[in-house]
Amino acid sequence: MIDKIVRSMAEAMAGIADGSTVLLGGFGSVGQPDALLDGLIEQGAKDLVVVANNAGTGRTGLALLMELGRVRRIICSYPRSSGSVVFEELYRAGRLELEIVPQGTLAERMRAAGAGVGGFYTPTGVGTKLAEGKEVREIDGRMMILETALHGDVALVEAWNADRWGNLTYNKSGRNFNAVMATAGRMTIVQAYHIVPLGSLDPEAIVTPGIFVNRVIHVPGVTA
Amino acid sequence: MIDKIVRSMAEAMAGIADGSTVLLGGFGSVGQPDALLDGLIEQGAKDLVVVANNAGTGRTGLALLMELGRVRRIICSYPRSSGSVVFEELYRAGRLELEIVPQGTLAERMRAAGAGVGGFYTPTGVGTKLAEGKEVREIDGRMMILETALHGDVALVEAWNADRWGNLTYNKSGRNFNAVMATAGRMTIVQAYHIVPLGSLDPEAIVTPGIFVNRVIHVPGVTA
Amino acid sequence: MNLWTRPQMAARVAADIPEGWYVNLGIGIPTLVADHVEASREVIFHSENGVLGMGPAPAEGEVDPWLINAGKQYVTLREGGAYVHHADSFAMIRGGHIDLCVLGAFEVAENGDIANWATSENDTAPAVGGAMDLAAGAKRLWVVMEHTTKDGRSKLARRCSYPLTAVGAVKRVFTNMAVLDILADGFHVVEMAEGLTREALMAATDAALHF
Amino acid sequence: MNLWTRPQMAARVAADIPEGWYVNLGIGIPTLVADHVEASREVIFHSENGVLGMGPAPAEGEVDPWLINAGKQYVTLREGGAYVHHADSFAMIRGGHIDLCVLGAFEVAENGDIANWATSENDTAPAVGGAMDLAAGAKRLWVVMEHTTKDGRSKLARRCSYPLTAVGAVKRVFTNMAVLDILADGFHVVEMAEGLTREALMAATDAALHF
Repeated sequence: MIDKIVRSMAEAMAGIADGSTVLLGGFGSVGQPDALLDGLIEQGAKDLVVVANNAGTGRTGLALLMELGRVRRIICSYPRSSGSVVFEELYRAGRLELEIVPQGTLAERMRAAGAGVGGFYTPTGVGTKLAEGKEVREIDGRMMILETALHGDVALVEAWNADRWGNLTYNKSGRNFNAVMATAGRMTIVQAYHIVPLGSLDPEAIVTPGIFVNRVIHVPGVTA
Repeated sequence: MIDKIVRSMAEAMAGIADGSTVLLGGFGSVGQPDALLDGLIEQGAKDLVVVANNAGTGRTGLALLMELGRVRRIICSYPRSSGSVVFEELYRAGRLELEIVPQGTLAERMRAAGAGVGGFYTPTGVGTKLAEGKEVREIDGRMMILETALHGDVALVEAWNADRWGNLTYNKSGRNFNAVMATAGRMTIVQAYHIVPLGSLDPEAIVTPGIFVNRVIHVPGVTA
Repeated sequence: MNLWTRPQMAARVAADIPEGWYVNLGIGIPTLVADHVEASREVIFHSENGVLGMGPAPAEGEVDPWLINAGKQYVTLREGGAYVHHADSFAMIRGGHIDLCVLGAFEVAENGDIANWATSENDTAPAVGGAMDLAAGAKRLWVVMEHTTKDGRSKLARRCSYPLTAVGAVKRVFTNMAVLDILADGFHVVEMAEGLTREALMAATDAALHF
Repeated sequence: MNLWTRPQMAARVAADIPEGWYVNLGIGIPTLVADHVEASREVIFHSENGVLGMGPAPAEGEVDPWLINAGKQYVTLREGGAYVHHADSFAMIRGGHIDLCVLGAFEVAENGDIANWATSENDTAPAVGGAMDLAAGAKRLWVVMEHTTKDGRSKLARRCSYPLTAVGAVKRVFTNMAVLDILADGFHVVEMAEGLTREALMAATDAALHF
């Protein structure tokens, strides 16, 4: 019997190595896998490359992971926000590498990784400083730059419903990067609000089929 | 009020020009937009490039369109099947151009068109005769070939449920190429088994949001 | 002379949006545009974080914490709306399916260049978000912004001085002074705030104007 | 000497598939493999046309015409199955998420090359389907096929003579005579049909064999 549900956070985090690239779902506070982030902080892996849309706020979660000196590099579209104090301190002090990627290119690079595409041409960013050093070519009369697939060693994902095969659904705008990152992680770890029996999810409405998921941990959370 | 539902086949087919590239959904007999194909035959556009997984069987639908001399070129992954008599006659007689594309590359090329990707690198086909003349490069230690986006002037799609905004769901394996082609057509025309009131489709389970759809015609069909 | 207020600017943008368009609104004044489109006129709003068919802010007590827009504000979903993931959401943008994107900007140049994400070449920790995708991908890009900076410098320019968001992308600009189209030969004034003179507009604009 | 029958070959393949793998089965003998995996042992079958978690053929009278596999046969969906569209389905294949693909072939070479889609360089109207995607994309490619053609020619070869489907992709071959792994130095015999001699196997094989 396939059972991807793990019973402890230690089990969920087992094997995440130093130097891993970690894809971190969520957009703003919606869909952030907070429990998994706490688990990763506890687990101890360091020298991490984190891929996330934002660079954390306050002094918990991703911000805490950074403050603990465990993040070498962050790849994101929008690091700066009102509460991104830790990021700004570290970045200014030169203790954090930053790679800014347009949000759609970020999503597409991970989609490419999940879909076996090595690289792709996009008009996004052409003529801007984010295109510096990138190959440019004209396709169909339009200038485009080459962007490459962005794989994660680990993807941390928050889902709404999950079954023991790892099939997932999300809740409203909580789907965001989660469903994309789930496909791009070599090891995809999910925290789910609800564990449901196999067969109870509508096969027409499963957003992330279990093939993309390695481990699921039940995190009921306060919002239900 | 947005209302993409058209009342007649003539309205559904209006404006399809000679020389158009027509994306044709379906896989085998499942999900084929048969009524739209009949409409296209009636409508009269010629010199067409047809993109479909298969090259038609028997002497109706796509096979009839080809037999009438209206198709200049077909782009598909699997033209040959037990009933593909018209295709084989025309192809042998040199009256039909054929471009064979691996099935996944075919889907990905249309997905690229729908997503604004101009071209992408894939390992599929490397070292085979389908890679002849294509740019090859090594990415991440793997040889890949460059494939380009495949746009349709028109996409003909079969769906299960549709509302007046053009939101679509499909039925089981009828989703196949339909949901991909819907994104890649400059004009996406849908035949739907059921027209449902706006708001009755679950926003978590809409497969093709109406943004990709231009016209919907109600074709109840015999299977319900 | 009555320069347009921010709500008036937003209303002016809204007046130019036909029913049936798919529209993405940036943060700031652009977000206000939605308030000026009556629900009976069906304009479908898109948010980068996977919300298509976004409705207005929820009534008090009816906030769903799972439903935000790209500006991280609580929103609602209209009947007919759909949720998608980030790659599909940006496929809508990058694939040219969004009829219109309205953004704010630091500068817009007469060649359609837009600068709206970083204010200097050495900005510490710049943040681009979805601006480059939207500017390069939407069918049309309009900008709504104050005509000048707080210290009076024109935000319309011959060439942008700040790092670009996209090249040659802007088609129309709405400011507190005027509405301007960008054509091959530069800014064309479509409309001016009541009582504003051509001379005053020219004086406030660091680029040639066609009337 | 008892050469393996097609069902025996399929059963032999099935015996090598661990529970929990995601598996795509090609047309022909590969399709038979599913019949030899008990439902209690959860192996998840994938079909290119967007079916993940495919079950066996439906009972008579319970055919759903909307549910077919890539071979256009009626199938069922298991509990836990999901439907996806073609691009997502091939993302599973091309993105390396399918643990195993089992294909038939015209030829397999000792360097792992496979030819299974066209029988000559000038094939009129060749048809590739998803074979190239599967061969290049799956984590593992196994081939199940007769050891020789009807006229006795070896289908295992030093180099393929027919147009290739993929380069260096095959890891294991199951024939009616033997099970062979393909390693850096060529074919390694893992198992032979009962009573078959090494000499007979070598005589039937147009490539070097390691025992």
